[in-house]
Amino acid sequence: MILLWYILIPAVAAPVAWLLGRSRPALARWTAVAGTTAPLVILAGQWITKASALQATFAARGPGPAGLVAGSWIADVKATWIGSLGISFFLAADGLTIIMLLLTFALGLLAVLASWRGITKNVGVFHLMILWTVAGLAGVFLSLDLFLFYFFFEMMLIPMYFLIAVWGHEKRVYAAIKFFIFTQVSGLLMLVAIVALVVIHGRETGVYTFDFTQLLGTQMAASTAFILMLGFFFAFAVKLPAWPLHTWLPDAHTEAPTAGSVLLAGVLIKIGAYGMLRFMVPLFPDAVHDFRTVALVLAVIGIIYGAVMAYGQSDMKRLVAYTSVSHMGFVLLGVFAWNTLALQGVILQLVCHALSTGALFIMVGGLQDRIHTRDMGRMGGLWQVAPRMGGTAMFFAMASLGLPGLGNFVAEFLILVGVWQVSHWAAVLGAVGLVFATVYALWMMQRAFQGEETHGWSFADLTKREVGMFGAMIAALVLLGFWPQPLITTARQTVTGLQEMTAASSLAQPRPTAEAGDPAAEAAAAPADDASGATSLADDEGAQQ
Amino acid sequence: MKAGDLLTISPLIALTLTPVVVMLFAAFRRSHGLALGLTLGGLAVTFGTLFVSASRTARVVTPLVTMDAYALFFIGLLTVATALVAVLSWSYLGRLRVRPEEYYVLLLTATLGGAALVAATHFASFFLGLEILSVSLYALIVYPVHRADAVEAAVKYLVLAGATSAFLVFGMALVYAEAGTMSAAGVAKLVAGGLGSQQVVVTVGIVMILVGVGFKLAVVPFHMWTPDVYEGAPAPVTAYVATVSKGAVFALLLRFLLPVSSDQSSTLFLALAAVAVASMVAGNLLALRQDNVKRILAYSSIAHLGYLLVAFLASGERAGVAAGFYLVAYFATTLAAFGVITVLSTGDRDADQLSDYRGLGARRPVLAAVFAVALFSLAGMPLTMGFIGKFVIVTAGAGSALWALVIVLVLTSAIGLYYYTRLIVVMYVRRPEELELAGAGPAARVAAAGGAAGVVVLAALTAFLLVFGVYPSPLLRLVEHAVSTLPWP
Amino acid sequence: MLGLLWLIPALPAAGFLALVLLNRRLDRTAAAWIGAGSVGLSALVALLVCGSFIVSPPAGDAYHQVLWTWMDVAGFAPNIGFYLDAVSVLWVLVITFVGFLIHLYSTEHMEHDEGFTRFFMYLNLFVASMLVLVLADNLLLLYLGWEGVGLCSYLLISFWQKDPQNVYCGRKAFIVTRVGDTALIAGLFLLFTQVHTLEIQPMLAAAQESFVPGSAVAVAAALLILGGAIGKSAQVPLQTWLPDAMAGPSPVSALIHAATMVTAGVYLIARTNVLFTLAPDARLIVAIVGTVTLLLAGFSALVQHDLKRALAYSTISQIGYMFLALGVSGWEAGVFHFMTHAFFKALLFLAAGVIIEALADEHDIFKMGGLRRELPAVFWTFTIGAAALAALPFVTDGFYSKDLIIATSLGSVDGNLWFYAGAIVGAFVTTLYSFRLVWLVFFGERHTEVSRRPRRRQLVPLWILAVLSVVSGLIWMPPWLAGFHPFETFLDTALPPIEFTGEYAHFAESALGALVTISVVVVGIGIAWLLWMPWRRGTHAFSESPAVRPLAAYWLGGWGFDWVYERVFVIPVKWFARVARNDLVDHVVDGIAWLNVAAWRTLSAGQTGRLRAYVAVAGFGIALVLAVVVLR
Amino acid sequence: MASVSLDHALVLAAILFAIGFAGLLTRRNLIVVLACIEIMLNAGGLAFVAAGARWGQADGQVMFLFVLAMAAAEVAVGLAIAIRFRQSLKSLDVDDADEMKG
Amino acid sequence: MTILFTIAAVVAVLSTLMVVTRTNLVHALLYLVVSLFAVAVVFYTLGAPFVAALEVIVYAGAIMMLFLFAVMLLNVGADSPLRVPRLAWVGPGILVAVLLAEVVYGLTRQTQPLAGVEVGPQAVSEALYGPYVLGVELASMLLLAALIGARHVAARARDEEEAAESMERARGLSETAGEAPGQGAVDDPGRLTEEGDA
Repeated sequence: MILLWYILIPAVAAPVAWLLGRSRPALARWTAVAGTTAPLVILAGQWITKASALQATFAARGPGPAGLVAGSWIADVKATWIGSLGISFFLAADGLTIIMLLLTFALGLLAVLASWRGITKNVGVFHLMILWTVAGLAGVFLSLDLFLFYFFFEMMLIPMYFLIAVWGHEKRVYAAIKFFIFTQVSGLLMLVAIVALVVIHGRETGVYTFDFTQLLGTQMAASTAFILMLGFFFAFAVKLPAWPLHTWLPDAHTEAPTAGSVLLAGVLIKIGAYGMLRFMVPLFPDAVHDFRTVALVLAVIGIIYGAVMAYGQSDMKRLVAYTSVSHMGFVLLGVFAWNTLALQGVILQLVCHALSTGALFIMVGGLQDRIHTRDMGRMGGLWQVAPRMGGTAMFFAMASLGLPGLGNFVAEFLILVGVWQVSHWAAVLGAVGLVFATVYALWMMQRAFQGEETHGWSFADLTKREVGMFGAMIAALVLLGFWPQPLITTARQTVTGLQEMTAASSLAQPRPTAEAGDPAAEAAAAPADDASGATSLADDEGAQQ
Repeated sequence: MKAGDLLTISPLIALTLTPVVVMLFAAFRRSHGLALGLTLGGLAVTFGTLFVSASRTARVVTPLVTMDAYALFFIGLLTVATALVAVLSWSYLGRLRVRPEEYYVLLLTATLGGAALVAATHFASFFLGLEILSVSLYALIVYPVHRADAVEAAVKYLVLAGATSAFLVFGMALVYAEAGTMSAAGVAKLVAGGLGSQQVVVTVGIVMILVGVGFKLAVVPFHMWTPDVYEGAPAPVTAYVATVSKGAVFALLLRFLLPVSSDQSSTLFLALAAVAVASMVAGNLLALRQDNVKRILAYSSIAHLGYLLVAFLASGERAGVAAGFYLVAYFATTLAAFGVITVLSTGDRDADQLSDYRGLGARRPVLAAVFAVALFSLAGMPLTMGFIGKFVIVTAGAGSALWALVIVLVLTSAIGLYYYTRLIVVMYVRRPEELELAGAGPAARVAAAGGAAGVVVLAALTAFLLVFGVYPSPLLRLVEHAVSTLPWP
Repeated sequence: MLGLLWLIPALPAAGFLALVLLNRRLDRTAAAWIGAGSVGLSALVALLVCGSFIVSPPAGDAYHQVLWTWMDVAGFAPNIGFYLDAVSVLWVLVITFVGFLIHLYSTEHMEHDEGFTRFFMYLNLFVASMLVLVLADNLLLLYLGWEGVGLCSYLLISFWQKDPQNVYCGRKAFIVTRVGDTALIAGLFLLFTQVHTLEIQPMLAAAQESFVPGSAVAVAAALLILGGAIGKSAQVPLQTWLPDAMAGPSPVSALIHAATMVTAGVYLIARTNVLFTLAPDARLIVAIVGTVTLLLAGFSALVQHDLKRALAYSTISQIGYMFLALGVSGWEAGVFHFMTHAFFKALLFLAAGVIIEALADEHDIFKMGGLRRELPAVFWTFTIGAAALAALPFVTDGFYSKDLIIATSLGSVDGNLWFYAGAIVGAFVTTLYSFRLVWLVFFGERHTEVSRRPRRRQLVPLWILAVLSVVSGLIWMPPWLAGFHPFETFLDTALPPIEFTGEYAHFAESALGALVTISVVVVGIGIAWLLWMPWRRGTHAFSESPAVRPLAAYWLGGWGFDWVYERVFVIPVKWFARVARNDLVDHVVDGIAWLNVAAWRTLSAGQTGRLRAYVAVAGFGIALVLAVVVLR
Repeated sequence: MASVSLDHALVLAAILFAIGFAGLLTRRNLIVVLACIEIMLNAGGLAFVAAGARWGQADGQVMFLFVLAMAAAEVAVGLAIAIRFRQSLKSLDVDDADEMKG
Repeated sequence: MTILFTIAAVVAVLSTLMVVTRTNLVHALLYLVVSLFAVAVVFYTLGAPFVAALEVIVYAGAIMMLFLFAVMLLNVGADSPLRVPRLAWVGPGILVAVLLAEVVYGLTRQTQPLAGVEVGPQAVSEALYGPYVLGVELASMLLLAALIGARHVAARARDEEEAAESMERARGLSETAGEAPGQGAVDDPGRLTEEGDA
């Protein structure tokens, strides 16, 4: 039942924050802090108690109804919601969900802390929107019923729309509407795909249900599977953002308030990756296999295009936004490589990117609060004015260009090693992307912090609160850089479970690399882990949790 | 017609007596409160009689009318909607410079027309129901006689309604001439039997009937009147036109032309599909950069009828449920939206300019919230009934593989997002201080006292939208029960 | 004693952390003590550990210490662990010892710089990263150190970040080295996919069995590793960043761009020599790169005006020698030259630092001159360094190591005449430009006044390095001179010995071969004396003459590499960034939006408001449907 | 013979209907427009009576009665509105009523 | 009987055409009456005498009277009082004459109706009060709605608007004729006839 708390606590805290906010704004902030830390504490508790379950070697079991396919679900809640349409209120959590929830609540807390001073206008409603988004996010990561997933996927749009539209900066209305339409259209296409899947499954087995575990493994013609996969891919590619569908991100991030940008960059765009991992690939493994080359091309373009565009920006926040496009290109690479290394890399990248980009956004937000501009042309030489801010900015710039010793590098290395086993050119171009990352990171540092201080800025260096936040994030990134094992073990069962789900499809076999003269050894190097070829998927004997 | 039948058609009787009673009382003592009280009382009695009629087994009463669960459900829906409109109109009429009593009488006769339509299984009751509804609406639209745009709207509505009724009559005559039957079952058999080439006359007849229906539903070729009438007519009447008038006619269409959805290659199906697509596209596009709020809602209602047609064209009981549920959602949302406009309107001008809504979030937070929820429901956003409605239609559409229609629905509803959010932006995003700077337009001053009843109704509607947006099962079961009585193939 | 191995990199890292956390509250002396102290302690521990390693070598001549498993992802389980063998002992000793001397020097040299603490912070981080690089037991940890030193070189080059030009040079260095690192990381992917581990020793063993010598995979792996080495060690084609790196303070140039970081490439190739033995054509390419670089850099050094840039080009040239040695599988010769080069090049840079500081930041050697009497100590140490650089026979360490390389280039199994000729010409040019610096800076009339005298903490490192530049060569005497080569035996425990089995092997090993190189050096010094002492004005006029001037300018600019890279890489990227600033794809999206608005405009024009138009539209609709019904 | 003439009746109704619709499209005077609507309704009624005659049932005539009632109602309200139209727009020209457009 | 039908049909078509084409409103209405008579005759030929009679009584009688009243009220006919030039009667006169001849011929000949069977008023009333009784009720409500609607629209708006007008008129009249304000009979044809209610 704990899973329900993760959604309820922020959902309940939201109106409370609003009501309290009407009388005294400070109360709203503290409710928001409580609304995000409480579930974080519970989650940490659950993570520790369930650590043994996560550690155990993977065995195709899991609680929940018999139909629950191979997976490492450690807890689940299931109740019928709209019986006549086969929709159930089905929440389940496994290693991946725990990590994503940790991210959601941590960044929610950071978002609230980051806008402690920044937001002065109707503070109550602001924190209502933040908590509502956090509740929506928790719902997305927990739900295992496709309709419930879609419900939370769309429900989050409204608060984020208001966050950008009301508290944003100059072009906020344009950015808000663009974000709203982009996500909504792609969401609707996914809805059509979900419904089509349910109908096909219903026609085949007579059971009309939206329960993901039962929809898994629906047999259908390859072409239909491809189209449905495209429906899902379109929605997640917009959210990710993948290359051609990314144009909403720079606008939304630049115009959103700091808290909005942190939530957007930190967690919202992770839903794209999470959706692909959890739903898209397991549901249509063969279609994903056929679509792999195109996806890799898009990813690589995304990486390089994002980096070059970042280099070209004069608005600092827009630069950081484009870096997200570039980093998420790696995630797309990893998802479509679909071997254990790449997947672990992807999960790690989601966490590290959230931390590094979140920090950069808080930094830029803080800077904007101080000098009321984001245009790097008017900055320059800020290191002299605020050395501590300069140092922290340098650290996070290094994180974003993937300096070894920090989490981002480990994630990107794992992804690229995984991708190498699938296609050499993609891995190499991905690595080249790292060079471009260096270009924009250092360019940002030069334009904003180094060089001669010509504009006569003088403002206070980082406050204690900011130092605390950045310190925590720096510690997290360094820890992930040198000892990412806790995260890897937490996600291990999920990754193996995902591989298990697609074991029967063509996705599992490594693509025979086309390089001539490859010794026979290549074929022997089967997918890194020797997952037992458990062909039968539904074998669950786990009693109802 | 046996005595027992009277009980079966008791709702119609109640609806007939109520306007007469209101009229008689108005003749003796003209008091606005009394008129409203009687109207609401009458409607309550009607609602009560629904259960009496439901308990009766004998369904068919004279070949004209069948009081089955389907009819009773929709009569209930119409009655509730009329009651809401009546309450909303109460404060509105107080501010108009005309006698309010006739308004309620006409409202009740219109509802009677709607009820007759819904229960009609014969051309006669179909035609008479439609005409009672239309005639009552003529007068309602031009109720504030001193307003030039009301007169203009009424003229347009009258002439077009007259013309299309003529088409309707001629169509019915043709069908009767060829088929010899005027009952819904007969027509359904004809449509199911495939309007082959040899029965061209019947097909032409049915198409001409569809002209009459199409006009009332305001689907594309016949949609031109909608924006002008919505803008010209007083806000509560517009609400009434948008909900009861369209809802009743759609319920009738579902009953009469049910089997059209079974054969997807027939001409009629293709024609209706084309109309649906055209309505969705034109409806959404026309509203894109519109500055008049009532015209935006007019165009959006055209689009929503397009969505409903998709549900109608999908086959199977699931589609019926989808259409039924979407109708209820559409009723609640439109009533809420127009309710807000009504409450904000003044005596001499309806609050349909964008400037009336600038910064409403700050000035009237409750009304702004109601309008926002209504707009989100129109856009089909989660937490609102609109979302479940749109979802159910997509499921029905996908169920009978109407992929093209579903994709058009999805893409056009995306266009819809733009102008719905545009309104919300106007309400919330302009910071109040910007308002003072820009010198707010003659924002409609709201008559404080009268608005209270309206706001209560709006709050109830919003709650309805949200509750059934999150947990729609009970309503879905009710609609399923209602729709099950239709002769599904 | 060996158990303390992890302390060596840990101490400077601790120093770095201390400086970062206590940054505000430290005054200069405290910062100096922490900065220099940590490296000094590390040097002491290194001495102890390496001493015990040399005295009583552990089993298998290697000591492997694992701290913790870095990550364990389905079979890919690199750990944070250190591996000490002969090669890394040498590197550790050089890094810590030379590093300490430079730290000592910096406490004095950077006295008046307001970023004092920040300077030592970066230096400590650099030493820590370099130590991690050389001690790493797996390639991934090596890569961590590899990038760490890259970062520190960027931070230190752009240390005086007020001047955007310095920051530009720092960025250029980091990006160019990053290009090389991409090749290295691709190599890592290939190796891991082939042999399923990145731990160096097991990887090399597995490669030995599974790779077919000369096969595509072997060559690819070796070349990718070479790519990384080229980037870091500033070899052709990625050498353009090193001359610009001189924008950093002199101790930085001494430590990073002379002694340690630039030789990381040499260490990497030496460490993974098995891969190169498996790929003969890769070795050939290494040798070619070495030769080309040593010639190209040598000639550029000959025409430099800036003292530090001349030394930078000479560094590139000397590392070219090391690559040549490695290319002809003279692994030990390359390593030996690394050690000797570290001493005399650090000495030269530190001396240059003192000279520049003395002449109030005057870099142009033609404006110096006549400092012999003003800065005698610097004169003697600089000249010893220059002599070692030029490989003055018998008295300098450069002679022993460079001659060994020249001999190997001819006599070893892969050696051939071309490499030998290149080496000889390179030696000659090296002698020219090293003694050119000596004559121009210390002899002739004085142009600028000496404003600051070097203090004691600057001179002590100079003298120590000068002594080392003389003495360190003796540990590996050529066979024709004396049988004393303990250094070679020590290295044989980790690297394959040099086999003089080429066709000219006998001549190369013999005293006659050595005589040739010695005569080249002596003649070189003579010519240098002639050119820049008596005929100084004549040489100057000759180099200014219209025929020679373009060639000199071409060499000055580093053979036009910069010009080419600017055109091929930098400008297109800048152009694309400027052109596509607001996102090409955005225009597509705006296009769709415009389409919608256009459709709205046409449709709403259709709403004329006139009743008869409405009836007409309805009529048209009915007519259309009826036509379809009737005709179908 | 009987059915043939009945078809004629339907044809006649159709012609009258067409003329009424044409009038609706062309004439600008509101009163004439209302008259045209009456013509169309009358044609519909005629069609109904003809159909009723064919089947020999009274249904046709009953329907005509209802159409008659509807026509009367329509005219009554129509003319009242026409008067209001004249009063507010000072003319009976239907095309003047184009305040609301776009 | 078919001849009768065709002649009536021709007359109907002709008169309807004239309705649509006449510019003068009153002429158009006259032709409309003729067209209705023609349709009535057609009904008779079709064997529906009851409906034919109704057509004449209700359609021609009542509805056309409404039209003429409206025309008179709106004073639209070529701004001359309701006199119709003599020539205008010729057209409709001829057509009506033809119709009259037909009716007389039809009645005297006792010919068979076109469709063979004649559905008299008795059958119609049986149907009307049999299955269609609900229809009748609904029709009555239809007329009620129309009644109230028309009354509301046509009646004077009760608010102060006309009070202001009467004030104005009073001032106007007192200047010209010195009569007591407020009781002058409304003679402006454009004004509505009925006196505003209480």
